Amino acid sequence: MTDTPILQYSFLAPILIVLGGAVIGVLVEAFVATKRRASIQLSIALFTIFVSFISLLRIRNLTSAKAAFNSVMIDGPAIFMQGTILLIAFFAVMIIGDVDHFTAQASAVPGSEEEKSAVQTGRQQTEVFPLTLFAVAGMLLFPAASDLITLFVALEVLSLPLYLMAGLSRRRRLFSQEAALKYFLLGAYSSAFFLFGAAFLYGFSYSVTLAGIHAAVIGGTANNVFLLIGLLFVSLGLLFKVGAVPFHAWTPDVYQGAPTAVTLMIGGAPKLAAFAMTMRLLVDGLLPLAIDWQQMLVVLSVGSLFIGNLAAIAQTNLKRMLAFSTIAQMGFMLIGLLSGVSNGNTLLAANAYSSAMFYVITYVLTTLASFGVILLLARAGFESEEITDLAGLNQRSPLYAGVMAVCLFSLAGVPPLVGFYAKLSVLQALLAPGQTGGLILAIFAVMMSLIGAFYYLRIVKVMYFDQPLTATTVSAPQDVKVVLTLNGALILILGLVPGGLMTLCAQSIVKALGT
Amino acid sequence: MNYLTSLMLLPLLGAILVSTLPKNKSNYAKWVALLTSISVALLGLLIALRFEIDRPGFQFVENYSWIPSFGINYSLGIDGIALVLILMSVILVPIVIVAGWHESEGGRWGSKSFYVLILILETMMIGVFAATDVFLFYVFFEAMLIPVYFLIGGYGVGERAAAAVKFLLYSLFGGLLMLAAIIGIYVISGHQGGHTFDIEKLSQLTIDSTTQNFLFLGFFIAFAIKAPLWPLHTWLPDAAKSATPGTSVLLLGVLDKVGTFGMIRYCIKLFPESSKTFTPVIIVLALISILYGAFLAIGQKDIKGLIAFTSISHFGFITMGIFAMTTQGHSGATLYMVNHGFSTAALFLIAGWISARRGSSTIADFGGLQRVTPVLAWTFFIAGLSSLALPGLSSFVSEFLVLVGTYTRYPVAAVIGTLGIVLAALYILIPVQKALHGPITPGNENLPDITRRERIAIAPVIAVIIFLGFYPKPLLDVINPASVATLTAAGFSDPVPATGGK
Amino acid sequence: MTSNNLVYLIALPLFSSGFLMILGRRADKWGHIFATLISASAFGIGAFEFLQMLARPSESRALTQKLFSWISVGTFQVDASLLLDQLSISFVLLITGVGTLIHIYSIAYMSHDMDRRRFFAFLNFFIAAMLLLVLGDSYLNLYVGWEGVGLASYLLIGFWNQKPEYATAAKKAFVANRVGDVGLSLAIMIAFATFGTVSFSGVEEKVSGASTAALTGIGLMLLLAATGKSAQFPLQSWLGDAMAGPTPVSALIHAATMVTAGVYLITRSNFIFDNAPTAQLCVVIIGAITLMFGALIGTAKDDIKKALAASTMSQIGYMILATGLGPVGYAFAIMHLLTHGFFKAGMFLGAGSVMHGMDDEVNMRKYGGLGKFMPITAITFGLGYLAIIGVPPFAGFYSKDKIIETAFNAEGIKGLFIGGAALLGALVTAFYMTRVIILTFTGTKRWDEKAHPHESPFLMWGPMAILAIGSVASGFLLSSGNRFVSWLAPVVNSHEADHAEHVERFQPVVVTSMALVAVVIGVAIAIVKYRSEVPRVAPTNVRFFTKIARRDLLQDDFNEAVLMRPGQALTKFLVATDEKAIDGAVRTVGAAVIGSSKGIRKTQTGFVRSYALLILLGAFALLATIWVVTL
Amino acid sequence: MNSANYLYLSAMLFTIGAVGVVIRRNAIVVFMCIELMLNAANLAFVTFARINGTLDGQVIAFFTMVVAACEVVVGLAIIVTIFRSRRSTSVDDASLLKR
Repeated sequence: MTDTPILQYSFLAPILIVLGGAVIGVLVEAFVATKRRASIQLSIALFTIFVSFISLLRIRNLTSAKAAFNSVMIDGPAIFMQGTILLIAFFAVMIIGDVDHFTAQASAVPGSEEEKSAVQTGRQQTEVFPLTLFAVAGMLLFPAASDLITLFVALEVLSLPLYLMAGLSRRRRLFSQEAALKYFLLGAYSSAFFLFGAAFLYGFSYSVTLAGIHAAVIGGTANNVFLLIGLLFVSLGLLFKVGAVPFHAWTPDVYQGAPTAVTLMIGGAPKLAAFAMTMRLLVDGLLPLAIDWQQMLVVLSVGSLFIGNLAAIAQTNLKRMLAFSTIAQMGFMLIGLLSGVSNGNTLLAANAYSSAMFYVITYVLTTLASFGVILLLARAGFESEEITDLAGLNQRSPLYAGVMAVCLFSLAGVPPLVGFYAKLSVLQALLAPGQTGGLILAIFAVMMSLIGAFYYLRIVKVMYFDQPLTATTVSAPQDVKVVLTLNGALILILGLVPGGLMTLCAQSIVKALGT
Repeated sequence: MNYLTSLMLLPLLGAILVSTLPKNKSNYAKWVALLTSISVALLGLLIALRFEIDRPGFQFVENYSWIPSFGINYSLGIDGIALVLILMSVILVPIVIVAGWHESEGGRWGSKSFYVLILILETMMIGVFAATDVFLFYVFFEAMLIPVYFLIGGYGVGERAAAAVKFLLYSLFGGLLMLAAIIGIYVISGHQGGHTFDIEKLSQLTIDSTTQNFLFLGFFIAFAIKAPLWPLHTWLPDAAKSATPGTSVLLLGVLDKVGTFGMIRYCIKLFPESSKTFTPVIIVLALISILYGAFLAIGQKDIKGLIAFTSISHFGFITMGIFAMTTQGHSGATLYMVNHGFSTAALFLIAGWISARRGSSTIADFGGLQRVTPVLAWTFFIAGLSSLALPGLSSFVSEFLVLVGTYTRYPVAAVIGTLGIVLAALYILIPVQKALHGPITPGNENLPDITRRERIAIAPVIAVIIFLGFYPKPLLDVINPASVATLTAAGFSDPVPATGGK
Repeated sequence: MTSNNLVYLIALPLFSSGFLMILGRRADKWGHIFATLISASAFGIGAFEFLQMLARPSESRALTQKLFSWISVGTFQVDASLLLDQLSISFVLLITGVGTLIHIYSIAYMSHDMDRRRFFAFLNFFIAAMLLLVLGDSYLNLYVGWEGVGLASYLLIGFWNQKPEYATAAKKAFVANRVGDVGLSLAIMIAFATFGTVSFSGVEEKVSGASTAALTGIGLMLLLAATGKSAQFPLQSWLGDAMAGPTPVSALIHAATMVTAGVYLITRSNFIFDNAPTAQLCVVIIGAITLMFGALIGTAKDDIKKALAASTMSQIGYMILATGLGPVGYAFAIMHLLTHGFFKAGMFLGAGSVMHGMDDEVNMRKYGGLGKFMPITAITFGLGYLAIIGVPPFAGFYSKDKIIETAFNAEGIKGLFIGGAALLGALVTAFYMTRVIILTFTGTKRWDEKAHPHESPFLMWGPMAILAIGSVASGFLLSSGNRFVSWLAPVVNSHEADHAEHVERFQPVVVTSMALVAVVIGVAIAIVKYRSEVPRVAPTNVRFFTKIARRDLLQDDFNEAVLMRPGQALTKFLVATDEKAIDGAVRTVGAAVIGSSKGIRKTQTGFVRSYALLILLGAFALLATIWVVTL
Repeated sequence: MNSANYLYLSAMLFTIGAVGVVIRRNAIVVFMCIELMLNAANLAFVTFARINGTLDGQVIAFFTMVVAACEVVVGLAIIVTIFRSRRSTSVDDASLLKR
C-alpha cells in the first residue's frame, strides 16, 4: 500500500531525456529572443537525442527488464528499435534543421499582413523542434510499451505533435492546413477505434498488460467476440500509422500537404515505431490468435501492394507518389510479419520477424534520404513536389541526383542496394514454411514490385535523362550535405555487406522470443 | 593469389581512378580506362594460361563468407565455359573503348562517367561469370543492369531514355521471377541439410518435379529475357538501336550471353529433370527465334535493328544447342557465344562508324560504300560473313556443332534450324547490297574511310574471327570438359551413331 | 601414304589472295602478275604430284596430309586434313591448269579495270577454295571449300557491283547456293548421326552397316547440294544471271570448275549412292531434266554468255546424269567434266574475246560475220564448238557419247527414257551451238558503226589456243584404252561393277551412230533456220515456247511467285506482328496497368469523410473476414 | 441492472460516433463524434472494470480523459486555423489534396 513506486529511471532514461529536452525547448520558445531561437532549438534537439542515445547504450544489454510497474518493457527489440529511432531522428532533425521550411507564425492567417510582417521581421517561431522531440519521445515509448494504457498514451504522444507539424508549412499553407486537418481527424478516428478495441481486449482478458492478454488468450474460454473486436480495432489503430490499405487514405494527402520536412518525419521514424508495436502486440499479446491475424495481414498486405503500387504509377506529384510507394512498401513489410506464423517453429518465426524489422529499417533509411533530397530542392524559393522538378537534377547536382538514384534503385529492389536484401529476406521468410499460399503471395508481391520499379525508375529517368527546367544549382548546408551523403552511402554499403544489420535484427528478435 | 577477385577489382579501381580525374580532361579518362581494360585483358589471358584444362570442377576457387545469416558466400570459380566467356568479355572491353573513342562525347554527361560506367560494368561482367554462389550471381546479374541503363539512356541516340527504361523493366521482370526461384531453392536447401546458395550443393538437392518445374521456369524466363528468346525479345531491338555501338557490343556481346550461360550453369545444372520436361517447348521457341529473328532482320530498315534481330536468330541457335543436351550442342553453343560476341562486335562497331559518318543508321541512306570507304566496307562484309556462318570464319564451327548436336537428338528441329542458314544469307547480303554495293547514294561521296584508331580496334576482332574459324581447338579444348561435366552431372549422354561408331 | 606438300596447293593462293587484299592499292602494279605466278606454281605442284602419283602403283596412289585437329567435341572429331587421290588430282590439274590460263587471259582482259588487283585476289581465293573443296578428306572440309567457292563466285559475279542488277545477281547466286548448302550440311548431320564420323574414308568403311533410309537421306541431301552448286534443276536459276561477272570468271567458275563441284560431290560419295538406289534414281532424273532444260533455254538466248551458260547447265546435266548411273557412270561423268572444262572455258574466253573487240556487246543479234575480223577467236571457238556438239574426234565426242551409251544401257525402261533424253539433248545442243556460231562468226555484219571489231592480244588468244588444243585432244587422250576409267577405278570402286553382268541394250556403235545423226539433224535445222538475214532486234511475234524459253522457262517467275513474294509478304507480316502483337501485348499490359492506376486514383477523393468511411468499411470487412475464418 | 447493457450502450455510442464522423460535414461536429467514440470506449472500460471488480479499467478511463483533452487542444487549434483561413468549418471544403 505504501510501497514507493520503483520506476527504474535508468531504464526509462532515454525517453525521459527526450521529454525533458522537449520541455526545455518549449521554455526556450517562450523566453529566448526570436533571432537566436532557431540555432538554440536545433542544438538542444540534437543534443537531447544524442544524450538519449548514450543513455540507451548504457542499458543495451538488458534482455527483458520491466520498468514503471510493468508498463514498460525494455527488451532486445525495444532497445534496438529505440536506438534506430534515435539515429533516424538525429538524421531527420539535421536534415530539417533549416526553419525556412516552416511558417513563421502558424496562427496567422495565410497571406495576411500579420504573416508577412512575421516573415520580414524574422519573428520565426520554432515550435517544430520541441514538437519533434515530443513525437520522438512517443516513438521511443511505443515499442517499449507493454500494456494497453501505455500503448495508447504513447500513440497519442507520438501523433499529436505530428498533427500540428503537418500544418506548419511556410508555403502553400492551405494545403498544409488541410493536411493537418485530415491527418488529425483520421488519426483521432483511428485512435478511437484503438481505444475501443483496447477496451474489448480488456473485457476479454481483464488484464491490461500484453502478458495478461496472452495468458487469457491461451486460457481461451472467454468471450471470443470481444477478443476478435479487440484484436481488430487495436490493430487498426496501429496499422493506420503504418499506412496499410484500407487505412491508408490519409497518407498521400498528408505527405503532399505537409511541409516536406514534416513529411520526412511522418514517413520515417513513426513507421518504425508502429511496426515495432504492431509486432509486439500481435506476437507478445496475441500470438495464439495468429491464424486470425495472419489472415487479416494477408488481406492488408495484398491490398497495400496492389493499391499502393498501382496508384503510384499515375502520380505526377513526387510526394504523393512516394506516399503511395510507402503504402506498397508497408505491404511488403507486412508480408514479413505475417510469415512469422509458422506453427510454433521459433526459428522460422524469428527469421520472419527479423526480416520484417530489417525491411522497415532499411525502408526508413531510404525514405529519409529521398525526402531529404526533395527538401533540398525546395530551397530555391518554392516547394518542390512535382516529379518534373527533378528534371535534369544530375546536371544541377550530381551528388544529390546520385543519392536519390541510390534510394530509388534501392526502393525498386535492385541489388546491390539494401532495398534488395529487404525484399529478399521478406520473400524468403514468406517461402520458408513451404506453403502454396506463400508461393502465390510471393509471386504477386514480385509482380507488384515490378510495377513499383516502373515508377521509381521513371524518376531516375527524369533526373538523369531529361533536361533541367532551371539551371539553379542545389546548395545545402555542409552538415545536411554530409548527412545525406552518409545516408546514401549507408544504403549502398548496407547493400554490399548487409550481414551486420541482419544479424542485429535477428539477435534482437531472438532475444525477445526468448530462445 | 586471388586471381578472379583481382580481375574484378582491377576495373573497379580503374573506375575509381577515372572518377577522381579532373573534369575537363576527358582524354585522361579515356587513356586511364583504356590502360585499365588492357591490363584486365592481360590478367585475363594470364588466368587462361594458368587454367588447367584437364582438372575437373571449378578452378581459381575463392570462398569467403559474405552474409552469414543467409549462408551467402562470396565464392568464385571458373570452369571452361566461364573462362572463355570471361576472356571474351575482357578482350571486348578495350576494343570497345578504342572503337568508341569519341562515343562518350555525344552523351548527356561527360566522358568520365562513360568510362566509369564501362569499367564498373566490366567488373560485373566478370563477376557474373565467375560467381559460384547463386546469390552472388544474382546480385551481379541484376546490378549490371544499372550501368547499362545509364549507358543507354545517357549516351545513346534517338529514343534512348525510353529504350533504357524498357530494357531495365524487362530485365527486372525476369530478375524478380528468378529471385523468387532462387529463394525457393534456398528454402528447399534449408529443409535438406542447411541453407546454402552454393551451386554445387544446390545441385545435389532432391526436389519434387512440380516444384522443380516452377523453379526452373523462374530461372529460365529470366534467362530467356536476357538471351533474348522469342517472344521475350522486344526490348533488344529498341535498346540496340538507341545505345551507342560500344554499349550495344557489350549488351549483345556479353550481357545477353549471361542468359545462355545461365541456362547451362543454372537451369540444367540445378534442375535436370525440369530441363528435360521443358526441352520440347524450349526447342520450339528456339526454332521460332531462329526463323523469326531472321525474317525480322530481313525486314529491318535500320542497320542496328537488323543486327539486333540477327542476334535473336543466333541466340535461337545457342539455346537450341544447349537444350539439345549433347556434347556437341553444348560445346557448340558455348563456342557460339564467344563467336557471336566477336562477330556482333565487329558488325556493331563498323555499323556505328558508318552511321556516325553518315549521320543516319537507316540502311537506305547508304549505298555504294564499297567505292567510297572500301576498308570499312570490307571489314563489314567479313563481319557479315561471320554472322552468316561462312565456313572458315568462327561462327561456322559453332553453328555447325549446334546443328549436328541437335540433329543427333532432335533431327526435325535441326532440319528446320538449317533454314536459318539460308535466311542468314539473305539478312546479311541484302543490307550488304543496299549499303555497300550499287551506285553511290548522293551525299555519301565524301565519307572518309577507316581511321588508324578504328583499324586498331577492328583488326583484333577480325583476326579472332578468322583464327577461330580455322583453329577453334584451343577454345574447344577448354570448353569440352565443362560441357561433358555439365551433361554428365545432369544425367545426359550423347546418342550413339546408328552404325555403332567408336 | 602421307605427304607434306598438299597444303601448299591451298595455302599459296590463299595467302596470295589475302596478301593482295591487305596491301590494297599498293599492290596494284604487280598484283596480277603475282597472282598469276602463284596460280602457275600451284599448277606446278599439282603436276609434280601427278607425276609422282603416276609412278606409284594404283592401290597406293592416294596421299593424305593431316594438318591439325580442327573440331574435336566428344565423338565429333574432324581433322583439317587433305586427301589427294586419282579423283582429286584430276580436279587439281583442271583447276590450276585452266585457272592459270584464265589468270593469264585476265591480265589482258581486265587491263583497263582499276580494280584488277582485287580481281586477281578473288581469283586466287577461288583457286584456294576450289582446291580445298576437292582436297578435303571429309565432308566438313569439303564444306569449307564448298562455301568458299560460293563466296568467291559471289564476289566475282558482283565484281562490278556498282550496277545494282549485277549486285542482285551475285546475291541470287549466293542464296541459291546456300539452299544447296543446307542440303550438304544436313547430309553431314545425317552422316554423323549414322556413322559417327564425317570423313570420306570413315563413312565408306561403315556404309554397309547403315540403313537404306539413312543412306537415301544422305544421298538426297547431297543431291540437293549438288543442284545448288551445279545449277541443276530446281536450283538452276542463278547461273544465267551469274554471267554478270567478268567473262574470265564465267569461264573459270561458271563453266569449267565450280559448277562442276556437284559432279565431284556425287562421285566422291559413290559409296553412298551405290547403296541408295532411290537417291541414285533421283540423280538421274535431275540430270536428265536439267540437260533438257538448259538445252531448251539455250535455243532462245540472244546473249552469247547466257547461251553458253545455258549450255553449261545442260552439259552438267549430262554429268549428273552419268553419276547417277552407278559405278560405270562416274568415270564418264568426270571425263566429260574435264573435256567440258576445256571446250567450255575455251568458248567462254572466245566469247570474252568477242566482247573485248565489240565494246562489251553481248547480244549476238548485233554480231555477225566476225570470223573475218577475229580469225583466231573464231577458230578456237569453232574447235570448242565441234567438241561440244560431239563431232569425232573432238573431245566432247568421246565423253558425251559414252554418257549417252551408258544411259541407254541403264536397266529397264529408265534406260530408254534417259537415253532418249540424252540423245535429244545432243540434238538440241547441236542446234543452239550452231546458232551461236552462225550468229556470231558468219553471215553479214549487224553491228553498230561505232564498233571496231579486232582480234584480241596474245595474252588473250594464247590461253584460248591452249584450251582449243585441249578441246581437240583431251577426249581421245583420256578415253583411249579406257585409260581414265581405270585411273579412277580405285576411287569409285568400279572393279566389281565391271564384272557384274549388265545388259547391253545397244551396241556402242549403234548409239554412236544415233548420236551422230542427232547432231547432224541439229546442225542442219540451225543452218536452215539462220541461213537468211537475222533481225537485229529480237522479233516479238514468236511462238509461245520461244517466249518462255527466253524467260528461262519461267524459272524466275516461278521462284518469284512461290518463294520471293510470299517471303516478302511473310517478312512484312512478321515485322508488323512484332510491332503490333508482341511488343503491342507488352505495351497493352503497361497501358492496362496505367489505366487501372487512373481508376484507383479516383478513390482518393480528397474528402476526409470518405476516407473515414473507408476505414470504417475496412474495419468491418476485416472483421467479417476473420469471422469467417474463425468459424 | 445487467452490466451487459452498458456494453450495448457503449457499442451504440461508438457506432453513432463512427457513423457521425462519416456523415457530418462540420469539423467541430466531426470532432465531437470522435470524442463520443472515445467516451464510448471509456464506458466500456469502466463497465468491464465493474464486471471484473478490478480498478484497471477505471484508471484507464482517467488516462483517456486526459489524452482526449490534449486531443481537443490540438484539434481545435487546427480547426480554428483552418476556419480563419477559409471562413468555413466544413470538412468537405478542405479537399484540395486528392487523386
